[in-house]
Amino acid sequence: MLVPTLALVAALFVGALVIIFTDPETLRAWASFTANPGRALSLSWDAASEAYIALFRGSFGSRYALSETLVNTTPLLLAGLSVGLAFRAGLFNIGGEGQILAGFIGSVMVGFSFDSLPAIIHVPFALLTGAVFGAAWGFIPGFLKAKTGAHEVISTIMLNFIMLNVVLWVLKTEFFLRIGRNDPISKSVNESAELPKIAGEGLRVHLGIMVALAVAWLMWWILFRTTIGFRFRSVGANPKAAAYAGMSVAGTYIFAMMMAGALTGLAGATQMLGIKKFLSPGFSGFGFDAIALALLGKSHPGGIVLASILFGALRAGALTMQASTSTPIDIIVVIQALIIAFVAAPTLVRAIFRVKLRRSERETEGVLAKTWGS
Amino acid sequence: MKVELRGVTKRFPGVVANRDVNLTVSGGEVVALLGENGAGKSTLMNVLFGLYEATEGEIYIDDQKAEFSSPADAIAAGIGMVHQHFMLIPVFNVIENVMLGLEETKGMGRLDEDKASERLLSLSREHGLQVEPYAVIEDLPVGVQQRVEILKALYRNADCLILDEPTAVLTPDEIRDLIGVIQSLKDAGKAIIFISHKLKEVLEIADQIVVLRRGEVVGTTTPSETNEQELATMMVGRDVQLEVSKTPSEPGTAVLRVTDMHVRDDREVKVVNGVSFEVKAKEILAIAGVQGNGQTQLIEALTGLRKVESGNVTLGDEDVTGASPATLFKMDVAHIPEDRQADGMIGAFSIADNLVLNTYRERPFSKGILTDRSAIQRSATKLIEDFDIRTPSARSPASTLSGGNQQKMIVAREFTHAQRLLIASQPTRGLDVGSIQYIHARIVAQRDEGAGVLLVSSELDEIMALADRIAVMCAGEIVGVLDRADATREKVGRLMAGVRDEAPRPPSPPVAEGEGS
Amino acid sequence: MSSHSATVTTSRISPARARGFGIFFIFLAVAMAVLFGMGSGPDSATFGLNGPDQFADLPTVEIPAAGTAYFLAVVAAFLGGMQLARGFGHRIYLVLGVVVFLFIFAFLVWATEDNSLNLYGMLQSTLLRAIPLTLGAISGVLCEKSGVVNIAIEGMMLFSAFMGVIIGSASGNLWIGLIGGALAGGVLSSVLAVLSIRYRVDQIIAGTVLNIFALGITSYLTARVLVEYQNLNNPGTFRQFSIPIVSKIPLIGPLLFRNNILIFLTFVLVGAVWFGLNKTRWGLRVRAVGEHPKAADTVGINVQRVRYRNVIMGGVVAGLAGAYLTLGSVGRFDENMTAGKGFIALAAMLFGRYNPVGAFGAALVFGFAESLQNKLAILNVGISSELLAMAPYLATLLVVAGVVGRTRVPAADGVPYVKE
Amino acid sequence: ADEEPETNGGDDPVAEEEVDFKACQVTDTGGVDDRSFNQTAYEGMQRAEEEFGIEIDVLESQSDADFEPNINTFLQADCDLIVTVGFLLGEATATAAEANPDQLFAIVDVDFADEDFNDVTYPNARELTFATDEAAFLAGVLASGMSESGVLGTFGGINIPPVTIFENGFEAGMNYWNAEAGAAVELLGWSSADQDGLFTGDFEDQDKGKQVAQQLLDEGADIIMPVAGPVGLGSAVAVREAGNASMIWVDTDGCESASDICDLLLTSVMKNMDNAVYDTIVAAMNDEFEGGLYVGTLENEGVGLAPYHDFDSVIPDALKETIEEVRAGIIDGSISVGG
Ligand SMILES: Nc1ncnc2c1ncn2[C@@H]1O[C@H](COP(=O)(O)OP(=O)(O)OP(=O)(O)O)[C@@H](O)[C@H]1O
Ligand SMILES: Nc1ncnc2c1ncn2[C@@H]1O[C@H](COP(=O)(O)OP(=O)(O)OP(=O)(O)O)[C@@H](O)[C@H]1O
Ligand SMILES: [Mg+2]
Ligand SMILES: [Mg+2]
Repeated sequence: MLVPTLALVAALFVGALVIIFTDPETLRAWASFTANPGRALSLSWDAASEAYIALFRGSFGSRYALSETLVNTTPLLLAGLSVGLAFRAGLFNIGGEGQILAGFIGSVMVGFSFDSLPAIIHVPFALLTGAVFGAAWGFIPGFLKAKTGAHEVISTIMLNFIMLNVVLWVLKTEFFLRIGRNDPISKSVNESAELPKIAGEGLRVHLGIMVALAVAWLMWWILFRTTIGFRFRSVGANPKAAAYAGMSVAGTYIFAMMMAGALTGLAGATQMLGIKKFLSPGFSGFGFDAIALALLGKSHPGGIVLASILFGALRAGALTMQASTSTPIDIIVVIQALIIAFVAAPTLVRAIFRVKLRRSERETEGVLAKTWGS
Repeated sequence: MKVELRGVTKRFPGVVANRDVNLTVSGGEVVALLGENGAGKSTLMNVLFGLYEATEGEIYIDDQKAEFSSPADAIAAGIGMVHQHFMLIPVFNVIENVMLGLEETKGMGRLDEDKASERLLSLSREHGLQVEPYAVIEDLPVGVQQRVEILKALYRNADCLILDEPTAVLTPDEIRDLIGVIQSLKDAGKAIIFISHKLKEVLEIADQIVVLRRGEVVGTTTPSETNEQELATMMVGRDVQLEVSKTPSEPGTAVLRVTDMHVRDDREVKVVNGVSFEVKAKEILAIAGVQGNGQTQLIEALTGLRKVESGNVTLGDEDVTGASPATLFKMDVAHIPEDRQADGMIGAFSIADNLVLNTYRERPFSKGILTDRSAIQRSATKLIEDFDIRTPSARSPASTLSGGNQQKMIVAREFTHAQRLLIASQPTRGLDVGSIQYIHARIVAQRDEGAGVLLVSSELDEIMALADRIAVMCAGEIVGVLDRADATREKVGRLMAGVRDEAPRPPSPPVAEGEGS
Repeated sequence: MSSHSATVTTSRISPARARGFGIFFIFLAVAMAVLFGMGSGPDSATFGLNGPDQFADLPTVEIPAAGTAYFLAVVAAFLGGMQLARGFGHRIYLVLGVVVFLFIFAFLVWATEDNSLNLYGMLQSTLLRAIPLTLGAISGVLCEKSGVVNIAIEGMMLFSAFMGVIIGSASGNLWIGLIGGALAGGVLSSVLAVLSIRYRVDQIIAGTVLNIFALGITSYLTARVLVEYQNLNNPGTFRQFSIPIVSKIPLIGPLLFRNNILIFLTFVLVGAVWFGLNKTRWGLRVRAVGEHPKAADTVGINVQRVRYRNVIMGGVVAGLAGAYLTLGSVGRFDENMTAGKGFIALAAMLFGRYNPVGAFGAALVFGFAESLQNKLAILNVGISSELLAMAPYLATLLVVAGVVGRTRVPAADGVPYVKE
Repeated sequence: ADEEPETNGGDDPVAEEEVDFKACQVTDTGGVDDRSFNQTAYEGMQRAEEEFGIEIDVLESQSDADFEPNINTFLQADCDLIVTVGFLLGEATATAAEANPDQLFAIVDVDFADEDFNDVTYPNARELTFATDEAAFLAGVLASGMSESGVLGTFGGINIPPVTIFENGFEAGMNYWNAEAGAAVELLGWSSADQDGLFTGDFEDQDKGKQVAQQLLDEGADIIMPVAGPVGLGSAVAVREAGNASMIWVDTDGCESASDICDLLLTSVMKNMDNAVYDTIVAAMNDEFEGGLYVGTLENEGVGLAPYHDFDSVIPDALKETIEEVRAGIIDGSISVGG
């Protein structure tokens, strides 16, 4: 925990420098630093501290803020678990965006198609369909890798762009399109398919966060307590040895990509049924963050939970920061990158803070994709 | 030239690999370095070659103190090394490998392969090391690769040559050749340090023998003053039995029958070409042959790791052509793979997990889809004790084991499930005498309990020690099958080199009865 | 099992696969006859072949649509038959290229029936679209041949596109902008180098970090700086110029020899990097480090230095790719204007088998798919624009899955080298 | 909720005059600098700020999950008017308008409707929509009259109505010209019959914008209308290199929003979102705010053609007159732009 915490501190510090030195007023103050050093310093302090206080207020400062943090955490967590799971099986799933969109399509379809289903059936049905659509989209790169050796990094990137167009295309069909409207937005999911709010009407946090946490636990359990997980990890760590020991490497690749796709599809479904409610063109943005999350959480479900809460908080807080200071929302992306960089380079953080290496921390780090090797 | 190591100590975190080692070698002299796995031989040589920096101690070249901070310094001082694991780049050709780091160029940094090739060929003639300069390394047999390694050192004008386990992968003939080469290098005034686990060779070519144990020099002697048994004892620190005790075989019915097998390698080259043989219960059939003659692919095809192009494999009465490793496992086939680190284990996993790599889905290690971690742990603890795997804990990552112990771990895993057929590829490659003796005894025990054993080895000693019958493989074909009683080292060696001077027994169809007598 | 699959030069084709190719060719032939032959009316397709400013103009080519399709189908079928009968051996990929080309050409003729199409324009557009992808892919080649995975091409391109614009505008000098853009790529890649070589951060992580960072910082600074100071976003573009005489050769003259400096530079780089990697001492050492760093170390090569140098060079080339987008093409920056080109460059690198020439070829394939897609939309062939937009991606997917199979990766790619 | 948040415009000197009015804008995911509707709407806000010293504030949305919290933030921030932009915000705005009857809203490009496509209005929400095709029709006539090659080109970012409405109008204008003048001008890149054509796939990749324009030029087009935001700026490079071609800009007067390409612009099809937003602010300030639908037309100058600027001297007077006639015809209903 020490290193990630210090990494966060370091990232926020560097982020503060970016905020300070791009704020026009503060910059002017620095330009006349010699004349009035106090003013430059106090303006800098104000610029950074106000931004960060707002960031914190918007993420943890109130019930509303907490709810928003969890709202953002939900899809991030599920998508992060997907990338992490694939990493464990030796696969690099950059296809999150495409699979999320697949999940959107699946869940919105079920969501608006049935009027008279009780929520207790409708919600799980819609979630499941989202997951199945995601799994189907994940199957393709898994299958191609297993059968032809096509590298999943390329195929998933291509599939993202393809899915982007699939969404545009379905949004021109009668079935999806709102009656009488020609804006490319689909019908909205029926109320019976919406994920129930869990903290009262004023707050957006919905059942999806529970689902996501349960899935995180489930993934931990599968990975570390079941024979399936053992197989995944074996294939991920040494596919040759796994094949030799009688495990089907090709089968594992396909299965793992399908599971990963299902998780991202579910991420899409929870977002659709909990927040979004209708399908519209464009990427969701969660799929790319998910890669960072899995890396940050070292492909461990527990780590991914913490990482996605952090990122959820940054996303939620960014809105408040934008609203109450003039800091553009994109600074959050910069801070996210910095956090990952510092977490990934513990030696760098230690060097900065002059922390001694602890024996336990010298142990091997999480399993990650190392190369293109197919 | 005279090279001296004085008081060299090398510490790794938690391990002292060398402790206060002194060693001297002069021009025209061969010093053999002996020791168990992990005794510190490679480490010591890496220090001399500038790959590692000694924690304490000094190196003197011709009585001048030398500082090697990188191999470049050592090379400049005239030291050359042929590493235990070859330092050749598989996709480069011979010339490229040899001149790497010391390239001949013509304008604009362009490589001048022809010029380098000339120099290489003249060296090659001088020392009797034949190579084809434009051949790609990965296409070459190991013996030739080793010649390239030696040439690489000579190309750099090495006066002192370190050979780390150079004979581990060679055929008897190649070993003969190598000994000839060493002799010629010695005559040319080179100083040579020779590392080996094979006591016979050491006694044959060394002028001086230095024995290391746990990083320390425990004895210095000469071939005339000592013998194999004494050296073995000195290395291990206790008495070891060099010969496996083995009763004659009483072969039963055929367990494995292979007919007219054809297999291609990764590059779609046909490397197994119509191979037929059979293995009976309670016998050890050894496939002898120089590495790279198709044995690897043959075994991969037999064990479901590679596509069988054509041909038939039956196990008992069942056709298992192209069966998956999992199917074979269920049919009680055990397999010790050739490349233990790449195929046999998962370095990042604990020893306990590695011990259930193929049984994790069976009781008691799992119930339904749940793994039972305590059962896995218990079984591991027992196996570690039974098979004498040296490790602080079953939870340690397998990658922290020494080569010999990694092999024991794999053997432990493979020997614990009931057996019909054991396939063992190069089971003792690179292991020290103690470990070899242990694994050989287990293989024989397995046979005596009723299993058929298919042993693949390029180690003639191993073949002679274990086999009941010997099939020799060369260029993708079985060029002869001999009974142990008829087999001499010479005969097998000649067959390995592809010389069929006496009418070979027809490799197919297998003449089952005729061979038993 | 087959991670050690063949290098290009020594690959051989198994009989089953060879048969597969033959059948595939015949399948394409039938498809051509049925879809484009029977699908065409009696009219002709007209193709323009002329670029600007040539010695003499080539005549406009007018060919009967149906007849051409049948003729090309026969040629493809013949090649398929040859393949089944005796096989083309290792030249099969060349033949495959020919057959696929025939198919696409037949398709074009079908689409152009009763219409005209400027083939010159299409080739030029193919080339121009391939330029940033090629540069990006070369950046990847430089890094990965030395053993460092670079998935941050996208980020480097974006960052240097941005810096190129700012520096170019501020200095009022395109050349300074170009150098600034290239250096910006170099700066970002030295971060990659330090993280992955010195701190041994997983290289995929390091690359991801840079991608996120570049997107974040450029968007942030666009919002903070460019929106307010619009004059910082107006550096102009490099003008195209003609190489005398050769640029007047019909078709290929204007296509290849009438371009701006960055495009010529790309041509030079493709050749130079290929030559450097394969024919020079530098290249030998780089490849050695990427394949077997320890072996390189034992012959006295400084592995880390080679890697630093290559990664930084790679960054500079990615910087040129980014600068091309702004200074060489459109002359201004906008948020996320790379729009995934860095990733497609990555695909081109893998598809081109880590060879600059191959990568250029792969980039051309991608550029062609994109041009074709637009051309078909212009010709209004009745395929929905969403489906057409998928075409380049589908093409890449199919090519990666079907034709290339497994690419031989530098053995030590992505593995930090730890020296005691 | 009581605290007074600082705002973007807070430190602007003019704003110090303290008119007690605050207008707030929530953008869609394009952001306020999208060179398209978010930006144009914001320009209307800025104009009101300059002229009356009102306070303005803007929140960008990173994903569509942000629409609701951004609107909520403004609901807490004492905004007198909340302007939302784009069809993606339709639902969120309608919900907020219904739940907060005392809060004024305006939404750009959306006409509220319920599930069954019955029109819906809220007294506190103004729906600012635009008959862009009317103006594009004029551009189609102009381009047809000006084209030397007789070939026009257009392309879009993605195939969505806010984009294609320009192209439909453009084609209709061309068809009108062909019928009236007996000409055979053709349009590449869009077919109203198929409602499909040439698209770059995003609103970001300017290089693609350049290539696509080049391909249109290659096929003979000499006047190009890109409907793809900043991607069109890439097209300008190709048009400039071609030398003998020109462009038509959309949304805003390109001579103002992208002045460096003014010399290439025949005209611009203006969708005066800024005016509509500005007018809405003024109405709200004067307590004259009315909910319901506003359609910007040629008649009310909610849409229109920009001045000809550099081409003013090039365009024949006869053509200018024809365009004025067509404009009048559209306004009085004698000419239908609906194809
Ligand atoms: N890089 C390293 N880091 C830590 N310990 C090491 C390292 N290299 C070697 N050792 C340890 O040093 C000791 C000596 O190893 P070394 O490789 O020199 O043995 P060896 O005599 O060559 O054995 P073998 O016969 O198996 O080749 C072993 O205990 C080994 O675990
Ligand atoms: N970082 C490390 N930490 C601990 N032990 C290590 C480390 N690196 C290597 N070793 C150990 O050092 C020993 C020697 O490593 P090396 O790879 O040189 O094997 P080797 O001497 O060639 O063995 P073999 O003779 O079996 O091939 C092995 O026992 C290995 O487990
Ligand atoms: Mg050793
Ligand atoms: Mg309405």
